[in-house]
Amino acid sequence: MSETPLVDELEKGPWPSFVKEIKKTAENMEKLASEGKDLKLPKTARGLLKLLEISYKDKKTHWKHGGIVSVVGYGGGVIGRYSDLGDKLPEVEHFHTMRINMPAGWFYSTKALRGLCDVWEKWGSGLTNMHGSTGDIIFLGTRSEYLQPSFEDLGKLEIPFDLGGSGSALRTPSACMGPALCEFSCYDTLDLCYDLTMTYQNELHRPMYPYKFKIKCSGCPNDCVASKARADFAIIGTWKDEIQIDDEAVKEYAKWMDIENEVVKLCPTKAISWNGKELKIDAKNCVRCMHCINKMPKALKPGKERGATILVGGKAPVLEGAIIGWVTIPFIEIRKPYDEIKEILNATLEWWDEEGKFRERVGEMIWRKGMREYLKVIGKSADVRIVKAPRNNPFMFFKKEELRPSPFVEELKKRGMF
Amino acid sequence: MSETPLVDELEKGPWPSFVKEIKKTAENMEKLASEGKDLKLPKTARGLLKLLEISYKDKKTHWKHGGIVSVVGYGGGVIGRYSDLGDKLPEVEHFHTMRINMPAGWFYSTKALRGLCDVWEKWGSGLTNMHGSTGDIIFLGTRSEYLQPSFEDLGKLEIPFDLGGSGSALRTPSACMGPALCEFSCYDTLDLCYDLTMTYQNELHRPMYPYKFKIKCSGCPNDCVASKARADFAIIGTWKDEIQIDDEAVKEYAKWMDIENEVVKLCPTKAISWNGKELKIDAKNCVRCMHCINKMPKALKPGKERGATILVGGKAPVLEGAIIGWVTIPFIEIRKPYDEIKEILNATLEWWDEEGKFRERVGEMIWRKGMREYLKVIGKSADVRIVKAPRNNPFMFFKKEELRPSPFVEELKKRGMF
Amino acid sequence: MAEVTYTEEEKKKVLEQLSKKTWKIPELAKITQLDKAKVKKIVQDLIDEGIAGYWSAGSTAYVATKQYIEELEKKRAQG
Amino acid sequence: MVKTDFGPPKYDLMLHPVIKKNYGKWKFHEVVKPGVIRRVAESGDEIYVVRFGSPRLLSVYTIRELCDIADKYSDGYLRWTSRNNVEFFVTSKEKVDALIKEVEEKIGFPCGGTWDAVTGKYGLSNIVHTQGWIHCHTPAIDASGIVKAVMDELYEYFIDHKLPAMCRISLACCANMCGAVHASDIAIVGIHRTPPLPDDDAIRRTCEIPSTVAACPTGALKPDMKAKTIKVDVEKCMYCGNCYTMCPGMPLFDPENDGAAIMVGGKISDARRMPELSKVVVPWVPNEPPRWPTLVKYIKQILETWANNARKHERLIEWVDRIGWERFFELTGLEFTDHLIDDYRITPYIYGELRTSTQFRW
Amino acid sequence: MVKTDFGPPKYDLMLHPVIKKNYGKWKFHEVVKPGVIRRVAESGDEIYVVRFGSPRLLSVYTIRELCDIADKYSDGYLRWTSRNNVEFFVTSKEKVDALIKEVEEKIGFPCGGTWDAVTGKYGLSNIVHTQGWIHCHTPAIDASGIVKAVMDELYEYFIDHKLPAMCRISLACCANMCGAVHASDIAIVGIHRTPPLPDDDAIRRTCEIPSTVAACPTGALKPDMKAKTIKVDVEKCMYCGNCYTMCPGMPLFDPENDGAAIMVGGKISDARRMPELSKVVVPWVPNEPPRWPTLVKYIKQILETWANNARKHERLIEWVDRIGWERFFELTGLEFTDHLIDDYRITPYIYGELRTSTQFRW
Ligand code: SRM
Ligand code: SRM
Ligand code: SRM
Ligand code: SRM
Ligand code: SF4
Ligand code: SF4
Ligand code: SF4
Ligand code: SF4
Ligand code: SF4
Ligand code: SF4
Ligand code: SF4
Ligand code: SF4
Repeated sequence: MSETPLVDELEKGPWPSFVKEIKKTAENMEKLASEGKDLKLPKTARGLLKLLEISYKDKKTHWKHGGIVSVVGYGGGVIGRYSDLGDKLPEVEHFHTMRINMPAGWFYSTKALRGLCDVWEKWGSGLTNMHGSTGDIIFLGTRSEYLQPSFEDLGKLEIPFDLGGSGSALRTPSACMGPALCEFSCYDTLDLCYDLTMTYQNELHRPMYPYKFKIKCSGCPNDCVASKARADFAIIGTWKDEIQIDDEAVKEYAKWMDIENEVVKLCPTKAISWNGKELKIDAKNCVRCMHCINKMPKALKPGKERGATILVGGKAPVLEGAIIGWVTIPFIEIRKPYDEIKEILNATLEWWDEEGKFRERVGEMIWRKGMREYLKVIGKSADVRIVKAPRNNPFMFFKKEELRPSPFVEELKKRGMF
Repeated sequence: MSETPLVDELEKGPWPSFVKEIKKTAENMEKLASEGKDLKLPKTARGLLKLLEISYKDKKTHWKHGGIVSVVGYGGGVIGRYSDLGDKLPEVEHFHTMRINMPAGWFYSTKALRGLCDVWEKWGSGLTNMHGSTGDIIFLGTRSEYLQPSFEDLGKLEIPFDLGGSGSALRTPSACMGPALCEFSCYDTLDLCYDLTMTYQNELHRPMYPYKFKIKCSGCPNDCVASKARADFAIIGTWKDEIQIDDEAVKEYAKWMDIENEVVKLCPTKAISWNGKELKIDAKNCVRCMHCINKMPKALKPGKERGATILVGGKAPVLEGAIIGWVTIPFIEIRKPYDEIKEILNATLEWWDEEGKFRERVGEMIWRKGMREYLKVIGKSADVRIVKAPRNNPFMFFKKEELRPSPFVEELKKRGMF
Repeated sequence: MAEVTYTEEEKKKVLEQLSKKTWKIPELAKITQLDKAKVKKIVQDLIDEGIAGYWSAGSTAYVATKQYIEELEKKRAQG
Repeated sequence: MVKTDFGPPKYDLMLHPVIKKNYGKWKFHEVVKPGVIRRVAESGDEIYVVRFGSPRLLSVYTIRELCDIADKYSDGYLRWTSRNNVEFFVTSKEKVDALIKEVEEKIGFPCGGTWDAVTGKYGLSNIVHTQGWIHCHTPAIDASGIVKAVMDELYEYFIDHKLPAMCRISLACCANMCGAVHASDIAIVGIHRTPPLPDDDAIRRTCEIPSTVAACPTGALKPDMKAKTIKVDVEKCMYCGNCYTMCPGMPLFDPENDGAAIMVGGKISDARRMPELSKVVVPWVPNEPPRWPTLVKYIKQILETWANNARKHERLIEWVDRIGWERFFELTGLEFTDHLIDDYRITPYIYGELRTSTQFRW
Repeated sequence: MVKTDFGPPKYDLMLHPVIKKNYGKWKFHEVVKPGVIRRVAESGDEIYVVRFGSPRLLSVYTIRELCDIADKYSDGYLRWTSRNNVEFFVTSKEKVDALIKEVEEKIGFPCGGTWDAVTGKYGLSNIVHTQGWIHCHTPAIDASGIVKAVMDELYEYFIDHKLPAMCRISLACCANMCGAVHASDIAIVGIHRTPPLPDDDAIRRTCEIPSTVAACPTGALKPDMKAKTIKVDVEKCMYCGNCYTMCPGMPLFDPENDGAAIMVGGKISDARRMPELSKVVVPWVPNEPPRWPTLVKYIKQILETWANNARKHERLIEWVDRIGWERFFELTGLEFTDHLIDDYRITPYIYGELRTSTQFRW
């Protein structure tokens, strides 16, 4: 009988099996090692399988807190992991992962990938995640002593790879495929993502912040990297002028598409209309939701005055509840060398670094301090587009400078209160 | 020149002038007093006018904090008021108001009103508010020593009047005209309001609670006494079955009304449809918003299975922000002698009295303690109609009793934690 | 509901406090270490006897002895 | 002993006989013209309810005059509405116009304040309001005077049905919001803008320091035990006046800096759209007695911009739902400033999740 | 010295030549069939993007096999999507089917995971998920195993376009929500249900007491200075595991009481409706390895109830917007319990007011 009967159940069924991946790795590595190939951890994949079987039996994890020093000079990019079954399963006593910064948009050449495989076959378990939730390439499972050599080997590849972020640092920025493949992209997501990643190498590798900080770049409001929900700083492509309409192409769609019910009726602001012949969009009412464009990609495309919206604060619920990013800059131009975006990022990071509490995400801090203060920090003025609706209470703060001169104010000054 | 040039400006214009009311009172009372009528405060109305003129000049109030003992045995119903210009304007040095509990629905006979006028002409300034925001008759302005005799005289009228609420007490309940005049009323608002007022006389007159507590009764979701926003405990008529349709009457409306645009398109759930001949309402989708009924009162009326929705917590923004009442009981039958409503009210009041903080409204307390606990207090189970949407975080509490037996739970018990 | 009873001693204890300042019932219960229902009853009886009284500026209410309240009122009227 | 706890007169003592007879058995109503509602009962009886505007602050002499008229036209019965209008009950159509004439001439109260959902033509009703400088100790603005000035300007909307939907205007003279402006289509609310200036003497004489300190929602107050007074952290103060309510020694009135904020978009009824809280759209307008011209101008501007742009039955917030707040500010010409972004962290925003409506399915 | 801070390879090093040539100049796309997207550039060039499902956890040996196939069909280039699917680029239509055959046969990854807004027919994509028992120290459930069990059951929806709208499924093995389940149409989230059992020894050895205490969002922890340990107020604990993240001495794993909550109705895109957070609809399902039948049944039931009732392009939350939560619970047969009423007071509900969308007017 199999040593791992529970886990084996997950080899069945049509969906690709991660158990098969682990077994395949174990078999290959055991075989290659026995053939004399220089593999440091040929038994680790098998060990993982056994450990997993025990977890499946016990219905709980068998991993303990990590804590690791990363590689020389870095403070992150590695998640340390030890097993509480180390004595029973020494192969997985250490099972650290490395986060490798992926290329923007997850575009690879086979050459690059083979390089990665070679390194991880040699120094690690041979198991990966393509990719982690933040976007990194995850190298699953190695021992402390192999972290440094893995890293060095990665740097020596023909197409070299560096570590991504972890801990209280800037995390690996990510981007949708954008202009590489998508006709909707309103700015060059890959280039901005790459440029920011390079600009903030120090912040990415040396965790000096109150907590994590994530940047994601989506080319349009469809938001294919889920930046609104998953990035402290989301840069989402948009435009300000009218949607571009190709009337001929509209007619083509009209031949078979129920434009009235599938486009017009679903427009959230009823900005679009169709009289059977002509499609019209009331630009003043269009909220750039993308629906009509998504429905008729051959006929409609974003306007010409393109840029991005910045949303700040998106995050998961720990501690103060989940936040979908808040609009802080409704429209900003995105132009190389991206100075304006960087200025805003720098101001944000500095402010948060200075005043953020331990484990306080930037969204939580904006909530604590007020959007008004954040706007001041980034040098932007209030815009109605920042709110769903104006405040519902009159508990406003007024600055001294906003007050009229009066004896009362004089008295406040005299008493040193103002 | 007039002594009160600023205030006089408010005699101009087409809208009825409160300044004229004050002047009229002053003139009448001065005259009657000079004719020997027994008026205790013939100069007070004039005094108010002068004080107001000074406020208009100074752009600030000239009233100071009150604080008053009310009448013998009561702890409320009076708002004490002193002027900071007492030396200059002794006529308004004291200017306390009395809150008189109005009849439900503000229905009066002239006999009752004349009785009220006689009392206030004798003991007070002769000025009233018909009515205060909570609904009371407000007798504006008297001196401390006349509170008790005014009260006693009110009680001796042929149609006697009692004081309303103030302070940390139950406040005067109010009701829309309901069945007295309105065909939409789903329960007898006047009777319930009267019955509750009588049941809680003690709570109304003797302020023993953490803060104020308001009850309002509206006969249908139109909510003509604004109970959702202004009552800690709002009782709003509604129904559960289908809207009753009179097809003939619909046809009459159809002759001139644009049913499609003014009714069908404005139904929030698109539950209503009109094919040019027949009006149909999909009862499963109707949310009883009243719009179609409001539009066609001759043709549509609420269903037959009638009752009320209870919303708890409505209040103004001090301290924790404004609250529109929260649904706590989506549907409850309203039947004399109103035992179920009273049980719920009692449970609510007891809980809040026991655990409420000083100046904490019941809505704020529900927010602090959780709706779950409140539901337990009133013995109701959770209903999806209580929420706009289910919770967006997984930070749920589970009771010990909900857990499965396990060694971990055993250990918690052993350690005295459970 | 069961009738609330109390001893003369308890009543005295409450009265003593009532002459010191204006009280909220829970506070009074705390300082006298008496049950809230009991305190309410004592206070209401004292009020009915004309010894104590309510005091309120409109929004919230307090209790104290009549004497204390009268003095407070005087102070307030004078500003 | 003096009679206590006898409560208000029972409602059924004071109902017009036709109302009493048809209690709970009304069939329908019909708005005959502004101010006049015809109500028909299942029995076939009918009654005309005739509504008049009132300044709310009434002299006992005026009330007696109203009674005289009620005796003459209304069988000795009358009522007030929840928005402080007066209503008479007339059983014969012929007497309606005479009644109106007599009230308008003798008392000067205009007939109107109704609306008619059936035809989709709405009048403006009275402004729910509060005490202001007439009676209260915490107002930042007057109440009656502003209401008078605004209603003079909007008079035509009261006496006629010229609005596309219901529009409720309210006023409260301070953030306590006794006028319940927190859920009105258009609302005026008095606000202070300066922190309290502790009057050490008054504090010592008349205040209980701990409960005053505790009353501050933002934690701006600290007891100064030594000096037996209270210290204010002005950075944290948002001028709500709670401390002043608790303690006369914490005055925060500054005639030059008190004034009104304007809120819009509140709604209470469940008709069509769920209820909504009002939102601040003008952070501050100065006090300009006796007629507050700037404030009046803003109110009229908001009302008319809405009235000219909204569709039938589209209340202010429904109009904004359709056109967006961007367009609201553009059309009204109001400025969106950072004051309008909510930063009151203490609010129980849980009502974002808890339903605030009777809109249900079964 | 070792090279550091050189960053990831620049994207343009690894773009397929046709992609590089037409970068930023794509004209339109067309979903040819499930898994196959034809992209046409302004230049007239075209490329077929072919998508395959993957278990995310990949062996280096599988990656090499994918490379072999990419070398053969895709000129040596490939990519992953943001939901862990693999994509190949084929320049001639003829090679598409051969590629699919080879991947399916050699690697066993199914072609699919696409959707087509143009025709309004949507496929189900991969489940974004996390580490679970494969790697993390705080999970309440496994990740990969549940994903496998669910995807086996929903396989037909991946390889075909049978859904009325986009439906994103995600999984996170604890409330940290690395899978970002807080904004997914359907989400599985691991939850603990027991408070931590302080291990005094471990606390003394490995923890900093003040920061552990401070990490508790509900204030359930107190330092026990004398005993140098931590005390838990179990009434306040909502089992989030924050304390355990900070300190290994605060374990809260109970195999019998850990399990999953199910959330629905999240949405990220701005298409049609503004984004929304997911809402809990099933408070707890037990851990049932290896195939979690109860959990799988719930997910399928929710997905299919939605799919059978929603209109074209109507995502789960849009469907609920239309039919109401009442009907959602009725149709899915799920029970609404008091656990589902929000009582997490710490949440910044200010986003009830702050816009969370790029929906604007200019
Ligand atoms: C590996 C990864 C999950 C995966 O399997 O993909 C992961 C794994 C962990 N996350 Fe995460 N997070 C991962 C993406 C995310 C995301 C998604 C994203 O970045 O788009 C989120 C939600 C977005 C956000 O940041 O809010 C996320 C929100 C968290 C949180 C909650 C943070 C919060 O403010 O709400 C924690 C808790 C913490 O930091 O203590 C956390 C903590 C952790 C830790 C470090 C556990 C801990 O408490 O120390 C996990 C280590 C697991 C392990 O053993 O490998 N992880 N984590 C993801 C990173 C891979 C990568 O680099 O590509
Ligand atoms: C007289 C009246 C205004 C009016 O001119 O109509 C009034 C007047 C006062 N209200 Fe009020 N409130 C009046 C109805 C309201 C309403 C409306 C309602 O009841 O429908 C509200 C909003 C609803 C609510 O209860 O939340 C209201 C919310 C407040 C608040 C804020 C309470 C809160 O929790 O947000 C305060 C502040 C306080 O209690 O300290 C307050 C406090 C006050 C005080 C007692 C001032 C104070 O802080 O001590 C005012 C005395 C004024 C005076 O000198 O006469 N008043 N107050 C209304 C009572 C008349 C009556 O009995 O009919
Ligand atoms: C008399 C009064 C009740 C009372 O007991 O005093 C009353 C009476 C009627 N209301 Fe009302 N409402 C009265 C205050 C209210 C209030 C409360 C308030 O304004 O503070 C509301 C809620 C306001 C809000 O939502 O902000 C209110 C929201 C409605 C609605 C909902 C309209 C909407 O579109 O949202 C209707 C339906 C309608 O328009 O027919 C309504 C309908 C009616 C009807 C047609 C009911 C009926 O069948 O008779 C009554 C005649 C109205 C008319 O003038 O044509 N009544 N009505 C109140 C008159 C106040 C006044 O003098 O203006
Ligand atoms: C490849 C990918 C981007 C990438 O850089 O990797 C991508 C690609 C496309 N997305 Fe996306 N989206 C991708 C993740 C997402 C995500 C993020 C996620 O799921 O975590 C979202 C947001 C999800 C959400 O709202 O919860 C996303 C929301 C959309 C939408 C909005 C759909 C809606 O109705 O809300 C569209 C519009 C549409 O359907 O045409 C869209 C449209 C598209 C188009 C049609 C854009 C284009 O012109 O090519 C792409 C082809 C989709 C197809 O399969 O037919 N993409 N798309 C991602 C594929 C993930 C996968 O393997 O399934
Ligand atoms: S976010 Fe927009 S630009 Fe980017 S891939 Fe998605 S649809 Fe294309
Ligand atoms: S992008 Fe959206 S809002 Fe604009 S016209 Fe198209 S469907 Fe309407
Ligand atoms: S709340 Fe309903 S029942 Fe009461 S008066 Fe208004 S419309 Fe009539
Ligand atoms: S009451 Fe409202 S929801 Fe019901 S059918 Fe009429 S308009 Fe629609
Ligand atoms: S709103 Fe403020 S100032 Fe006006 S009456 Fe009420 S408490 Fe007094
Ligand atoms: S005015 Fe309000 S915020 Fe300012 S100190 Fe007083 S209570 Fe605090
Ligand atoms: S969701 Fe929780 S358990 Fe899963 S990987 Fe993230 S931190 Fe670990
Ligand atoms: S599990 Fe969470 S709530 Fe419970 S004690 Fe730990 S940190 Fe606090």
